[in-house]
Amino acid sequence: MHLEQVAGMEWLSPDVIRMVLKSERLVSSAKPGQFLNVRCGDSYRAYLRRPISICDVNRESGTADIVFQVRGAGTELLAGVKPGEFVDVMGPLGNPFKPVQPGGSMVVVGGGIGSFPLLLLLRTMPEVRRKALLGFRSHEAVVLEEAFASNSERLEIATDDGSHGQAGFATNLLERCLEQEKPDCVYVCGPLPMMKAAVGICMHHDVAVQVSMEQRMGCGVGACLVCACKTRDGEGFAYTHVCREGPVFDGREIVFD
Amino acid sequence: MHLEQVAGMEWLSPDVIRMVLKSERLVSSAKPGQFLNVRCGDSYRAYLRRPISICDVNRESGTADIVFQVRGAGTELLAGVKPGEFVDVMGPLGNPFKPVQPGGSMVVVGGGIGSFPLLLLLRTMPEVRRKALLGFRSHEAVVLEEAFASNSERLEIATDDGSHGQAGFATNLLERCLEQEKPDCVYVCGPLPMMKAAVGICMHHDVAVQVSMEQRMGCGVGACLVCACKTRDGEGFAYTHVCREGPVFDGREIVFD
Amino acid sequence: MSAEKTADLRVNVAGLRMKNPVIAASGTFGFGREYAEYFDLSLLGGISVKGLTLEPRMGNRPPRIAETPAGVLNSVGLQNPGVHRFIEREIPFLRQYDVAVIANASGSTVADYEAIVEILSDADVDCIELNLSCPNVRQGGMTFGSSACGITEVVTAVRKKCRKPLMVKLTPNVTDITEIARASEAAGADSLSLINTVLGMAIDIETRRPVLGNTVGGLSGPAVKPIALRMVWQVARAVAIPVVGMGGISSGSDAVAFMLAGASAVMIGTAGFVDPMVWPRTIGEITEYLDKHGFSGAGKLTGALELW
Amino acid sequence: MSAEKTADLRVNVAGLRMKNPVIAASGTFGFGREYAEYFDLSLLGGISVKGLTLEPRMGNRPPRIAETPAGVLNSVGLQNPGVHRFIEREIPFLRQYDVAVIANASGSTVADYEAIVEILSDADVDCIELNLSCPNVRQGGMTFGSSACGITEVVTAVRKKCRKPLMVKLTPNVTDITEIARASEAAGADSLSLINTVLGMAIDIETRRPVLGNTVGGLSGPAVKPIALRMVWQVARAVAIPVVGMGGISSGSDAVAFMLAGASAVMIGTAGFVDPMVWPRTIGEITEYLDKHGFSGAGKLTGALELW
Ligand SMILES: Cc1cc2nc3c(=O)[nH]c(=O)nc-3n(C[C@H](O)[C@H](O)[C@H](O)COP(=O)(O)OP(=O)(O)OC[C@H]3O[C@@H](n4cnc5c(N)ncnc54)[C@H](O)[C@@H]3O)c2cc1C
Ligand SMILES: Cc1cc2nc3c(=O)[nH]c(=O)nc-3n(C[C@H](O)[C@H](O)[C@H](O)COP(=O)(O)OP(=O)(O)OC[C@H]3O[C@@H](n4cnc5c(N)ncnc54)[C@H](O)[C@@H]3O)c2cc1C
Ligand SMILES: Cc1cc2nc3c(=O)[nH]c(=O)nc-3n(C[C@H](O)[C@H](O)[C@H](O)COP(=O)(O)O)c2cc1C
Ligand SMILES: Cc1cc2nc3c(=O)[nH]c(=O)nc-3n(C[C@H](O)[C@H](O)[C@H](O)COP(=O)(O)O)c2cc1C
Ligand code: FES
Ligand code: FES
Repeated sequence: MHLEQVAGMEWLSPDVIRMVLKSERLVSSAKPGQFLNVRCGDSYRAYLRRPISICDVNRESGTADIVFQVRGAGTELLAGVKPGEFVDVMGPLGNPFKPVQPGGSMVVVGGGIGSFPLLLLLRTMPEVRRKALLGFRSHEAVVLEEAFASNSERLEIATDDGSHGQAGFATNLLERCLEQEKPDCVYVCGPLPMMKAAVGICMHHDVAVQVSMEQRMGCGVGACLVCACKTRDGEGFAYTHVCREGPVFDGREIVFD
Repeated sequence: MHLEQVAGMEWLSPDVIRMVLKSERLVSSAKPGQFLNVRCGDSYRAYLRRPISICDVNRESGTADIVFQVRGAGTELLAGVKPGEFVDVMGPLGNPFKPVQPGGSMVVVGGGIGSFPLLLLLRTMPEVRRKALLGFRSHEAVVLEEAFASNSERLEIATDDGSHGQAGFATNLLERCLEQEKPDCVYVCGPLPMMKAAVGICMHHDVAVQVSMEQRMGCGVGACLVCACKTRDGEGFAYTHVCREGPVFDGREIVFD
Repeated sequence: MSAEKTADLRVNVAGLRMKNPVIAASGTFGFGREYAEYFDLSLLGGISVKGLTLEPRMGNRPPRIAETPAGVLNSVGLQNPGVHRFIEREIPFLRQYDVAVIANASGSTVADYEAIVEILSDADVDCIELNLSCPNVRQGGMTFGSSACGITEVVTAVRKKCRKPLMVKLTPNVTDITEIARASEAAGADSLSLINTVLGMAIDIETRRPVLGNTVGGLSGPAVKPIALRMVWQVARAVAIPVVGMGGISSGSDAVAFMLAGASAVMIGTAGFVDPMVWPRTIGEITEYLDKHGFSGAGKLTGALELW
Repeated sequence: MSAEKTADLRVNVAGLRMKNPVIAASGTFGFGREYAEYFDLSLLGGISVKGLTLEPRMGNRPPRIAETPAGVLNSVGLQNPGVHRFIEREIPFLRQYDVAVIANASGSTVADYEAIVEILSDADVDCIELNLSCPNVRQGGMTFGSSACGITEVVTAVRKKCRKPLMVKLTPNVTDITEIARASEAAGADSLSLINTVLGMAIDIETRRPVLGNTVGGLSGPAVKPIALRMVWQVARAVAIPVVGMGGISSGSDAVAFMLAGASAVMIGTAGFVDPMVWPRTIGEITEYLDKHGFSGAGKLTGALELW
């Protein structure tokens, strides 16, 4: 529990907002893939904290950004916070993405709000050849395009309806990409079906893949065991916990069903 | 349910605040003794509405005031409302004080936060000789002194510790007052023991007395029957409802126990 | 889409026909008079009136209400003017509106229940809702409603006298609600309504006394919603008769959840204290959901939950 | 006042001695490791560890948590590494701290319970808390904890094997909690803890599925507080053994209310998800209350409620 001051709030699309936190603590500690567990005020309408990925950090301004979509009660309350006010966050929590060696190459594949944690990942690996493949519902849902463009050598965008970039899914972009070249690692974050498909494609092309999983959380620190995710365990499976053992996993470990 | 805009918020003491509502509707409809049932935001921490008396109306500015003490979750949330924002109120609700004929005389006896509804009562009866006897815990708790002074011929204040006005209770002031002259009606609002004592004194001096009762409320309109107050019923008693049959009662009707 | 068609909201709960599935819950809506100042009562599907007894009752000592997190405790104790005054004074008032009238009836003995149901069967009401579950009356409903034998005894007796659709209201304060539900069905209930309030308590740590004059009271409001939803789901699977769901409903989304869980109609109580417009508004919100998701009628929602 | 004296916080719950009455509730605090990063575990009176079974269990399918008004539903399903791993790996960790260790034990059969209690009796724990009430394991606790016979059978059997203070944890999902409490006492429980979670359900109306992978789950958090408080009050009056109260406690005021109602100590669970500091903070808030109101010790609060 740290009270972090909000330095800015900015709508990036009709339902996605960026919250800029003034926090040297986060700037110096946040690693790509980690998340904050954010308290959405003290209303009993959103009692639990909400897990939100760290999307970006800016050393010059001493700020860390989280970007989130307004979906239910909690994110709605959070979107109402005003600059100057404080939010109560736990974290950075969870395990970060494992990096690629300098000089290597990577591809990030993001679906909708799942793309946010990938930005910080790109930003922290400037010595790596980086490609970003993002999928969104439609033109209106596209956010952070410039930020991704300026932190990768190549950015491709797909939209379900073709209203921006190519028509189709981010996984179609990945498929085409892997047919041409094999990066050292693919990093995927997005809706479950998309991650499942992406991991399948990577395995087919025998490319390393890391995924960032989502699950409903209680404590956020590994104490309550609610955030279970099915992982391979010998011939069978086990329930591993997203908040503590994840959110980043080796894509091959996950049992998607 | 009416959304009324807050025109001003002003602390009158460390824990008593005045909320000024810009509302021609209230100005033209509010009668002394009536109350508003106020929603304190949509947090489930203060789910029920809070009953608060209408303390004053101002025709020139088109505003109505409520004055309340911050006690628990609801009044705390309400005290955080900012000018320009809207509050959701039901009312004016309940039965008002019955007036004294023009040319007559009245005494109001208020204890602490119970004094607030009496201000509007004084203000609406300028053609009546008016005396105000108010009791507070101590000097710091005294509020609205000028307003009461300028709306009565005589204002006396008692504090428990004698730190302002006379030492003692408002009922001591009432006792002395009735020994000198008998008004047409005494109006009492305050803590239960004080109202009980005041009604006893009035009955002893054979003076008409009206009291404004408090009770925890659900609906505020007479539908749920939770706001029961013991009233005489032949030889026995009945449970009458403060929100609908009150909050103002003939003091003799109440069974204080 | 051309010619938008709005879903059919009508429901028939075992002979209780209503133009929509939203009913004001007993004890929270008086006899309708107070809220008639806020909206047209004809908008509602039904009104379940304040719990009636043979003789007038004065109710429990105050305070009768306490606020708890997302909920409310009450200990009204069935204050009511008696069934005769209801018939004389309240039915004529209610009949000015196009709304189903449900008479909520309580008693302390089986004979009480028989007598009040006999009287109400001759009155102009659309349904009798048997309250066997009010936790506030010491020798009253609690004993009957909290055991299968108790339920069987009262409902069997009442059934013989009852010439209206008979809805039995269940208390949640039991180990196995399905057992109670099946006993009610077997004894002749036409439909079931649930949940009544959950027994609870609040303490004022400054005075070191219970907040309620009656020490304990019944919990209602959003806090109980997950409990109510679970029970409605269990009961709807356990019996063949229709179920009316309630407990913490405060929006169309909540109402839809109860119907998906198996309710044919819903009642709303406590939420109306906070926002009286919740009753009519919920009807609109259900309609929106039906239209958006392509349900042709409210009845199609009932039990449409898919399990994992 | 001169020389301010701070109240004595120590409590002795039938042989379970603790330096203060605040315990982390089972299943919400893991084995303490995670929260050791947030505060010194030695501040706490006790820690009730994640529910243990003889063999490791992998728990229920996700999602395992749903948010409800002022509450939380969970359906973890007793995921745990088994009692042996607990003894090997977790007890040594916990013994680094000056805090009472309560082993929360579950099983599916009476033999399971006997076996685990026998094992734990030889381990370095301060108390065994028998979880007969977890609503998530189909053939597990529910059956035992929800009837007086079930309770009697398990507790009688376990009592013979148990060489530690034996605390029996009660489920609220019963008609008469005092009956269950008395059966536990008669069968040899040294103390009782209550409440476990209330069976509930949540539905996602967009997917038209239950939110929980297990369909139903256990409700905890502020929403259940009035229910828990009522049960603690009822049980404390019904038995002579000490009672540990829980259910929705999230502040010193809440803890004091439970103690006034008759609890000798309290457990806090769900509130810690929202604010991990609730555990240590509550201790301070209880102290303040005791000092402000002139109670010389925490024990003096127990049952100090005055009725109307
Ligand atoms: C590790 C992690 C990182 C995330 N990062 C981001 C991010 O950067 N930006 C972003 O927009 N979203 C992110 N999410 C999803 C985000 O947590 C949910 O959208 C959010 O919790 C929804 O809350 P609500 O109040 O809007 O919705 P409600 O439906 O009101 O939430 C009800 C409950 O369900 C939980 N819940 C609902 N949807 C999800 C979900 N998809 N994942 C986990 N819990 C959920 C909520 O936390 C809450 O407990 C992340 C989730 C995880 C697990
Ligand atoms: C007709 C009427 C007029 C009132 N007028 C005023 C006024 O002008 N100014 C003012 O400061 N106070 C007034 N009160 C008292 C005011 O309603 C309570 O102080 C307020 O409800 C406390 O809410 P809370 O959230 O601060 O306290 P909490 O203790 O958090 O409230 C918990 C619950 O108890 C109820 N409650 C607590 N104390 C009282 C009380 N004394 N009376 C009724 N309900 C209570 C609350 O409404 C709520 O439902 C009036 C009460 C009534 C009945
Ligand atoms: C103040 C109050 C009074 C009630 N009186 C009755 C009653 O007389 N008869 C009855 O069957 N239920 C009564 N109930 C229970 C409600 O009808 C309903 O079952 C319960 O409140 C749950 O629904 P809700 O959460 O929407 O309020 C009462 C509830 C409240 C809050
Ligand atoms: C995620 C979660 C897991 C739980 N696991 C257990 C358990 O293993 N054994 C047990 O006896 N109780 C378990 N409980 C119940 C709690 O110990 C406690 O009885 C209940 O949550 C009420 O307290 P609270 O409202 O403070 O959380 C669990 C509760 C939660 C929320
Ligand atoms: S959220 Fe509690 S273990 Fe992951
Ligand atoms: S508050 Fe509902 S009748 Fe008075």
